[in-house]
Amino acid sequence: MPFELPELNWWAIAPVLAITLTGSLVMVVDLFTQRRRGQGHLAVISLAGLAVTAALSLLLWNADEEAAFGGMIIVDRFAQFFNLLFVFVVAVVVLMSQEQLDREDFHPGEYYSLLLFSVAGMMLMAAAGDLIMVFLGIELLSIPLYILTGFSRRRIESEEASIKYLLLGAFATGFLLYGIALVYGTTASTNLGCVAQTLGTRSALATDLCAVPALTAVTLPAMLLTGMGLLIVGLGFKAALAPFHMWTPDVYEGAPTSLTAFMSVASKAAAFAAILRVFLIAFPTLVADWGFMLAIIAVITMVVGNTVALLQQNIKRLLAYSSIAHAGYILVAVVAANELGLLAVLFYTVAYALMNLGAFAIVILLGRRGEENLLLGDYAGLGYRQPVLGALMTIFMLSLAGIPPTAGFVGKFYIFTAAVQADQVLLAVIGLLASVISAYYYLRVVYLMYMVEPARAYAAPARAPWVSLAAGLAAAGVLVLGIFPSQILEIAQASVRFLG
Amino acid sequence: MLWLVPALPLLGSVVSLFFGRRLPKALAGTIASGAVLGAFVVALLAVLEFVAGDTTHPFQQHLFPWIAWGEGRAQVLVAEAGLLLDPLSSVMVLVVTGVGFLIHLYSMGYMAHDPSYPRFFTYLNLFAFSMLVLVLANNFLFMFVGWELVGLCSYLLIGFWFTRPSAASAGKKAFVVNRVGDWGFLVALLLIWTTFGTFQFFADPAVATTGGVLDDPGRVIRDGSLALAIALLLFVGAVGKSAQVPLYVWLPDAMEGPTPVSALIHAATMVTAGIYMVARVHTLYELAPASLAVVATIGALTAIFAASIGLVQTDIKRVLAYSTVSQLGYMFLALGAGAFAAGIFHLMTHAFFKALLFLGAGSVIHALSDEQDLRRMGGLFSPLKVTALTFLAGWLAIIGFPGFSGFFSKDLILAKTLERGLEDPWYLVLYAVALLTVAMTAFYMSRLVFLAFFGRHRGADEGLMPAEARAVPEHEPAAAAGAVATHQRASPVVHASHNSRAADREAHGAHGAHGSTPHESPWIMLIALIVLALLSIGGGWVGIPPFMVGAAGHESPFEAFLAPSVAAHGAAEAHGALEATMEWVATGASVVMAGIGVAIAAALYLAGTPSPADFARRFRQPYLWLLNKWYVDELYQALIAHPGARLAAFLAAFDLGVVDGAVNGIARLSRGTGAALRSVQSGYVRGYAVTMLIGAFAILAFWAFRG
Amino acid sequence: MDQFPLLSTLIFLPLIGAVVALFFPRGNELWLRVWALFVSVVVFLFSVPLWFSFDAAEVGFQFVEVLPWVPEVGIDYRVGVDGISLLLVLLTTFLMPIVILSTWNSIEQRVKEFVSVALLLETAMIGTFLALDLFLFFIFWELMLVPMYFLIGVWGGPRRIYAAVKFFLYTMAGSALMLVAMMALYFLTSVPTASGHTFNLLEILRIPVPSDLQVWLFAAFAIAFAIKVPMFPFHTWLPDAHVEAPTSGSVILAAVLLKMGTYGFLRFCLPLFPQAVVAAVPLIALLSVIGIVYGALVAAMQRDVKKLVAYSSVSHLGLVMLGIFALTPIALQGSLLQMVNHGISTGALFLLVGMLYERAHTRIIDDFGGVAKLMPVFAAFFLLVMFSSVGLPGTNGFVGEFLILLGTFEAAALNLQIYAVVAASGVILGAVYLLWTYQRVMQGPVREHVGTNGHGLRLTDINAREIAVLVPLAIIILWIGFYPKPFLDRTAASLNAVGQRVAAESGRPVLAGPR
Amino acid sequence: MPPGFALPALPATVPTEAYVVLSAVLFAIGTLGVLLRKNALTIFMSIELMLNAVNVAFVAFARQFGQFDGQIFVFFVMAVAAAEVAVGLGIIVDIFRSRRTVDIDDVSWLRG
Repeated sequence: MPFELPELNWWAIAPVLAITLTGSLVMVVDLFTQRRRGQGHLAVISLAGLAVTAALSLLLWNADEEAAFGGMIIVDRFAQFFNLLFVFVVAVVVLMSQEQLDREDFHPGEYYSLLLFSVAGMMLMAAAGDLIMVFLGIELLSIPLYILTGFSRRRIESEEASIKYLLLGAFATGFLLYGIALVYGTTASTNLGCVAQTLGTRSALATDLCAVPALTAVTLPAMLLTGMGLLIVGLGFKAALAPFHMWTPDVYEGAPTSLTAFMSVASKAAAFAAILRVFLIAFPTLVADWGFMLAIIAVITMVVGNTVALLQQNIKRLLAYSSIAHAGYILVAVVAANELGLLAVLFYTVAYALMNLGAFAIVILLGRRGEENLLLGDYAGLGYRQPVLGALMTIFMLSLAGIPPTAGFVGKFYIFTAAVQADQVLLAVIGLLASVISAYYYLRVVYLMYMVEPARAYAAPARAPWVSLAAGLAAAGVLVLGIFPSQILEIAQASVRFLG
Repeated sequence: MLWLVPALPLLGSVVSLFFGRRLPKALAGTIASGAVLGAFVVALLAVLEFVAGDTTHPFQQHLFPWIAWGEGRAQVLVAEAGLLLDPLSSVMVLVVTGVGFLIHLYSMGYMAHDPSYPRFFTYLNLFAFSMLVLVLANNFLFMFVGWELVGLCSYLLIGFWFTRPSAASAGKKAFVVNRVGDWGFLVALLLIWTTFGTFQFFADPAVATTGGVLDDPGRVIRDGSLALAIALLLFVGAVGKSAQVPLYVWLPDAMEGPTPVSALIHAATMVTAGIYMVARVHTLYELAPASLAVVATIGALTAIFAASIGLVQTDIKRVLAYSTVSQLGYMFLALGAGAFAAGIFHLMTHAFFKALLFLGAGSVIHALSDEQDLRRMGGLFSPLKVTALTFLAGWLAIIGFPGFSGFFSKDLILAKTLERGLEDPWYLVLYAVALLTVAMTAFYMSRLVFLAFFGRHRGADEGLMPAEARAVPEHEPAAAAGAVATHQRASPVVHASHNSRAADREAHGAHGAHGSTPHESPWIMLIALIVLALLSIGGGWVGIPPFMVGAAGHESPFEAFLAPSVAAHGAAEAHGALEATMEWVATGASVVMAGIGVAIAAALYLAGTPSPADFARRFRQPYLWLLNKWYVDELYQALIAHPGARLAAFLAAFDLGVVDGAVNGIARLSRGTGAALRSVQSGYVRGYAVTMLIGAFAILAFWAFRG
Repeated sequence: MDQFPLLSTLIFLPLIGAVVALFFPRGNELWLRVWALFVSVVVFLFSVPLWFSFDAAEVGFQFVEVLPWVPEVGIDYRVGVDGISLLLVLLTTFLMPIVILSTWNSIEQRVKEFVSVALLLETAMIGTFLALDLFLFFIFWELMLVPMYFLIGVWGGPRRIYAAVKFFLYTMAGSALMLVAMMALYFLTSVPTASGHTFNLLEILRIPVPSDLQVWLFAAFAIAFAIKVPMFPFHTWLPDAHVEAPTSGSVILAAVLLKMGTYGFLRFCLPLFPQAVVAAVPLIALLSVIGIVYGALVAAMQRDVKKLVAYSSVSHLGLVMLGIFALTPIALQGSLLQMVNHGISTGALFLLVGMLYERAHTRIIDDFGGVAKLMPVFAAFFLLVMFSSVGLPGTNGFVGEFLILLGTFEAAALNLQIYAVVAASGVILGAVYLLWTYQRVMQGPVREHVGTNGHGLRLTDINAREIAVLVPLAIIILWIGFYPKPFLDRTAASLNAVGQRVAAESGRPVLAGPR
Repeated sequence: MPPGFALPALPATVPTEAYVVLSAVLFAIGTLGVLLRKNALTIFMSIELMLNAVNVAFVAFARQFGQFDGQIFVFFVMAVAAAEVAVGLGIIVDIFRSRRTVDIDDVSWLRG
C-alpha cells in the first residue's frame, strides 16, 4: 500500500513553528537558570519569539495564498490576520502577567511556554483547512489552558476551574469528534474543500485528492446534519455560545486573571476563526440550515450572557458573562455570512481583544498580593481614588457597552450592519437591544467608580508598570479604533477573502 | 405719531421697573402719571387730526412685521404690529388714557404709603400700554396681544398684595377664568385665519394688501354656520374678559386688588374690552343674526343676575363689582340688539361713573382706615363732603337720573332693545328684563349710598349692624357654616371683606392708625373724583337723542360719530326707528323703574320701615341664595375644579404606576430572566454537561422536526 | 475648503477645552470655572458669525465641511448648517456660558470633572445638530449620553443613579432601533465609490425609499426620537432625570437634549419617509395631544417643582410634535421656534428653581410661601419666565404656540382642526398649573425660614451673578416675543423645503388650504 | 490519495451501518457515564469511551471508503486523548490532595 507523503511546505507554518520553538526555548532556558532571580529574561525571550513570529506572519502576508500540508493548512491573509492578533494578545498578556506571576508565585517558565503552545494551537485553528487540523488546533489550544487554569495553587477556585474546564472540554471534544466522524462518513473526507465539493460547491481548496464519495449528502442528509450539529456543539463550546457556555463563568472566575483575559480574547477569536473556516468553506450549501440555527444560538447567547451578567457581583464573573454576550454578537456577524460580516468578525475580535484585555488589566491593577479586590463594591469611588485607572476602566466599559467613540461601538456597528445587509434585521434589532441591557451592568461599574463612596478604605494598589502599560496601550487602541477605524478596516478588508 | 400713545406708558413702565425704587416716590408716580397724560394728549391730537379728515376710512399705522418671515413678495405675514384709528378706537383710546390718567393721579395719593409703590406704577403703566394696544391694534392677533397683556396686568394687580392668600387666589382665578375665554378667542382666530387668510381688520389702501377681515366679510363667508362659529367663539372670549355669565366669577374676587385697580381695570377699561371687540367685529356678527341674539340674551341675563346678587352684598367694593358685571350685561344687550353705538356709549359713560364710584369708595375706605363693610359705615356725608358729593353724582348717573350721563346711555340701550323687540319678540322679553334690572340697580346703588353716607356712623358698633348682617349669624347657622367653609377655601363670600380690610391696612400701614374719625382724602385723589364727577354728569350729553331736543333724525351726535365704525349694515337699519312719543314712553318707563328702586331703598335704609332684617327673614330662602351668590362658585368647584383635580390625581398615579411601571417592568423582566438563567449555573459539572447535551439534542431535534 | 472651518471649530473647541481642563492641577476650582466660562464664551462668539453670515434664502446646507473618514464603508466627516439646525446650534452655544455661570456656587465638588463633562457635552450636542452623515450623527447622538449620565449621576440628587441609568438605557434602547434603520438606509444608497454605499445624508435624501419600507424605517427613527422628545407614553424617564439632575443638567437636558428628538423628526423622518409620515399623522397627532393635556394635568399634581416643570415639558413638546406633524409651513415654523422657546423658557425655569434650591435646599412646593416678598427680583424673573412658558403674547412662547396652533388648524387635508382646538385648551391648563405653583411658592404668607426639618434658611434675593445669568434669557424671551422675524426668516427656507418635499413625495395635499 | 491506491475491498460481512450503530451506542454510554457518575476518574473513563466510539466510526467509514484518512484520524485522537488524560489525572490528583475527594459534585464552589 504505497503511501505518498504530501509535500511539506514548512514555510507555511513558519509562525507556528516559531512560537512553538520559542515555547520550547523558554522551557529549556528556565531549566538552566537559577530560580528566584526574577523571570524577566523569560519574558524577554517570549516577547522576542513573538516578535519573530509576527515578522514571519507579516512575510507570509504577501505570500501567495495556498493550501499546504495536503490541504491541512491554509496560507492566506485571514490566517495571518489572526496570527498577528494572537501574537499581539499574548504579548499583552505577557505584560499583564508580570504582576500576577509575582503575586501568585507562578512558575514562569512553564507559564510562558504553555501560553505560547496554546497560541500555536490557535494559529493552527485559524489556518485549518481540514477538520482534523481544527481538532488538533483545539486540543493544542486547550490542554495548556487546562493546566494554566489551575495554575493558581494558592486559590482553591483555580483547581476547581481547571477540572471543570478539563472535563467539559473533553466532553465537548467528544461531540466535536463525533461530528467530524459523521461528516467524514457522509462526504468521505475531512478536508474542508473536499466536503464543499462533495456537497456541490466549487472550492479553491478542493483538489483531485478529494475522493468520490460513496454516500452523498443527497442520500444521507440526516447524518450530515447531525455531524454539523455536533460540530456546532464542539466549536460553540470553545466560543462560549449558549447553551454550551456553562463552563465559562466558573473557569473565568477561577483562572488567574491574566489567563482569563487571554482565554476570553484569544481562544474565542480562534474558535470564531475556525467556525468561519468550517461553515463558510465546507457548508455554504447548507447555509439555510446552520444560518438559522446559529441565529437562534446567537439570540440565546446574547440573552443569557447579558441578563445573567446583570446579577453578578464579581468583576471577573461579570466579564465572563459579558464575554458570552460578545460571542453572541460576533455570531451575528457569522450568521450574516457576507463579506461585511467577515470584516465585522475580524474587526470585532480586534476591538474586543483591546477592550477586554484592558478591562482585565485594570482588574489586575486593582488587586494586591493576597487581596484581589474582585467584588464590584471594590470599585466604589475608584474614579477619585485612582483617576487614571478609573478613566481607563470607563473607556473599556463604554467600549464594551458599545458607546461611541470607541472600538466597541464601531465593531458592533459593523456586525449589525452586516446583519442588516444579510436581511437579518430582526437579529440586528435583538442584538442592539441586548447591548442596551448590557449597558446596564457596564454602567454599573462606571457609576460605582464615580457615583458611590467606597465602603471601606483601600490601600493604594501596587505599582505595576507593565500592566499599566498594557492597560494604557489597550485604551489608546480602543479610542484610536473607535475614532479612526479606517486603518484596521483596510487590513481586515484585505483579510476577509480567505482561500476557500 | 400714533405709536407714541402706547409707547409712552410702556416707557413709563420700564422706567418704573428699573428705576422706580431709586427715585423718590412722588417723582416715580409723576413719571407714571405723566406718561399716561402724555399718551392722552397725543391721542387727543391724533383723534382731532383724524376727525378733521375723512372718518369713513380708518387711519392705519404699520409699525413692523411682527410674526412674519421672508421679504418682499415672498413674505409670509401672519400678523403685523400695527395701529388703527377710527371713530371706535378714538372713543376707546380717549377713555382709556383719560380715565386712566385720572386714576393714576388718584393712585399717587391712594398708594402713597405702600412700600411697593414703584411696582404698582410699573404694573399700572404696563396696563395702560396693554389696553392701548388692545384698542388700537389694526389686526386680530395684535389685539390679542393687548387682550392677553391686560389679563396679565389684571392678574398682577389683583394679586398686588400677594402675601394675602385671598389676593393671590383671586389673581389666579381671574387669569384662569380669562384663559377659558381666551380659548374661544384663540380658536376663533384660527378659524378667521383659515377663512380669510389674514388677521388685518381692514385693508389699507396705502399698502397694497388683500382685503381685511372686516371689509365686508360676507364676500368670503358664504356659510352662515361658519360666521356663527366665529362670532360665538369670539363672544366666548368677550364673556371671559367682560365677566359675563357664566364666566363672571372672577370679577367680584378681583376686588382683592387695590381700589384704583378696581376702578381702572375692573370697571372702566379692561372689562369693557369684550364690548369693544364685539363692536369692532360687528360685521361678523351681523352675518349670523343668531349670534347677536345670544349676545343680547347673555347680556340681559348677566345684567339681572349680577344685579340680584348686588342687592344684598355688604362689601362696598363687591356691590360695585356686581354692579359692573350688571352694567356690562347692559352693554352686551345693546350690542346684541344691534345698537353697537349704544353699547359703546354706555361703555364710555359707565367708565366715567363707575370709575368715579370705585374711586369714591376707595376714598371712603381710605377715610375709614380700610373699612369696606357697609354695615360699619353710615353718616359719612358730612366728614367726607367732596367724596360724598362726587359719589352722589356717580350714583345719579348709574341709576339713570335724567340729565346725567348714565341716563342717556342706558336709555338708548333700552330704546334700541325695544326697537328690536318690535320685530323680534324675544327682545321684548330682554327689554323687560333690562327694565327690571334698572329698578334693581337703582335699589342696590341707593342702598349703598344710604348705608354709607346717610344715617349715623355705626363704626365698629356691632349692635347697630343692619339687619341683613345679623340674619346670617343669628338665624341661619347653616348658611353661616357654609359661608365659613367657602371662606376656608379662600373663596369669596361675605367674609372676604375682612381680608380685604387687612389688605388695605397693609397698604396704609405706614401712616398709622387714623383713629375712628373719618377724614377726607388728599387733594390729589379729590381732583380725580371731581373731574370724573363732572364727566359723569356731562359725559352723556354728547349722546342726547334728537327727539329730546326736538331735532330731526334718529341719531345722536355720538352715534353719528361712531357710525363709520359700527353702523349696522343689516338688521338694525332695516327697521324704522321708534316714534318720538314711543321714545318718551320708554324713557319714562325706565325713569319710573329707577324711581321705584330708589324708593324701596329709601324705605328700607333711610326710613327703616320695613326693617331690612324683617325683610330678609320673610324672604329667607331667596335672600340666602342671593347672599351666597346663587352658589355659583360652589357649583363650579363641584362640577369643574374637583373632578379636574381628581382626574389629575388619577393621571399622576397612572403615570407612576402604569406608564412608568411598564418601563420598570421591562427592567424587572430582564433581571428576572437573568435570575432564572442563573439558577441553572449551579456549579455542578454534570449539570453543565446535561445542559450541553440538551443543547445538542435541541439542535438536532430542530432540524429533525423542521419538516 | 478654503474657508475657515467654523463648524468644526464649534464642535471641537469645547472638546479641547474639556481635555485641557483635565490637566488643571487639583484645587484650582476658580480657575477651572473661569476656564470653562472662557471656553464656552469663545465658542459662543464663534457661533455668532453663523447668525449673520447665514444666507436665509439658501435652502441647502451652508458652511459645509467634508473630510473622508472611513472611506471603506462610505463614512465621511460631513458637517453643515441649515435653517433647521442654525437656531438650535445657537441655542446650545448661547446657553452653555449661562449654564456654567449658573453653577458657579452650586457645583462645589469635583469641579474639574464637571467642567470637562459639561464641555464634552457641548461638543456632542453641537455635533449632533451639525452632522450631515448618519454615522457621524449617531456617534454624537450616543456620545451625548455619556456626559449627561455623569452629570446626573455624579452631581445629582438622592436617586441620581436610578435616574441616570434610566435616562441612559431608555435613550439607548430607542437609538438601537434607529441605528438599524440607518443601516437599512445605507444599503439603499448606491454611490460610485469603493464602498458602494454611503451614510451621507445628502445622498440618502436623493434615494426614493420604497413605501413599504418607509413605514418600518420611520417607526424605528420615530421611536428613537419620540423617546428623546419625550412623547407620551415614552416620557417617564424625564421627570426622574430632571428631578435628580443638578440644575445645570436639568437646564441642558430641557433646553437642548430634548430638542434632539424633535430635531431628528425634522431632519430625518420628514424628508426621508414622507409617505410614512403622512400615514402616521393621526397617531402622532393623537399622542401629541394626549401628551399636551396629560402632561399638564399630571404636572398640576406634582409636589416637587422640578418634576412639575418636567411634566410641563412633556406638555410643551407635545405641542411641538403636533406642529411638526401638521406639516404646514406655518406649523413647522412654529415648531422650530417653539423648540428654541422651550429651551429658553424651560431652561430659565430650571435655573430659577435651582437658585431657589440653592437657598432653601428643598424644592417641595409646600415648603415655600411668599417668596416674592423676600426675593422680588427673583420673582420678577420667575414671573416673566412663567408667562413665557404659559405662552402669553409678548413673550416668545406665544409666537411659537400660536404658529403651531395656526398651522395645525390649517392642515385641513390632514383633518387636524380638532387636534388644534384640543391643543389650544392645553394652553389653559398650562396657565392653571403654573399659576397655581406661583401662587403657592411665591405668594401667600411669607415663610421666612424655608427648609426641611426646620433647617431655617433665610432666603435672600438673587445676586448680580445670578441676574447676569437670567438677563440674557429674559432678553431673548422678549425679543422673540415682540420681534421674531429674524428668527423666522432664517428658518423659513429650509422648513418650507421640508414641507414641500413631504407634500410632493407623499402625493397628498398636506399644505395649507385656500389662501 | 490518488485513486487506484485504495485498500483492497474486503468481503462485507458486517455492514458499515452496524459499526456506526455500535459507535453511536458506545458514544451514548459514554455520555451517560459522564452525566451519571460522580467520580471524576469514572467520568474520565466515560469520556475516553466517547472518544473510542468516535474511533470506531472513523475506522468503519474509512474502511467503507477504502481510505486511510479516517484511520489516520484515529491515531490523532488516541494521541490527543492520551495527552488529555495525562493532564486530567494530574489535576485530579491535585484536587484529591487539597480536598481529599474525587467526587465531582463536591467541586462546585464556583457557581451563579
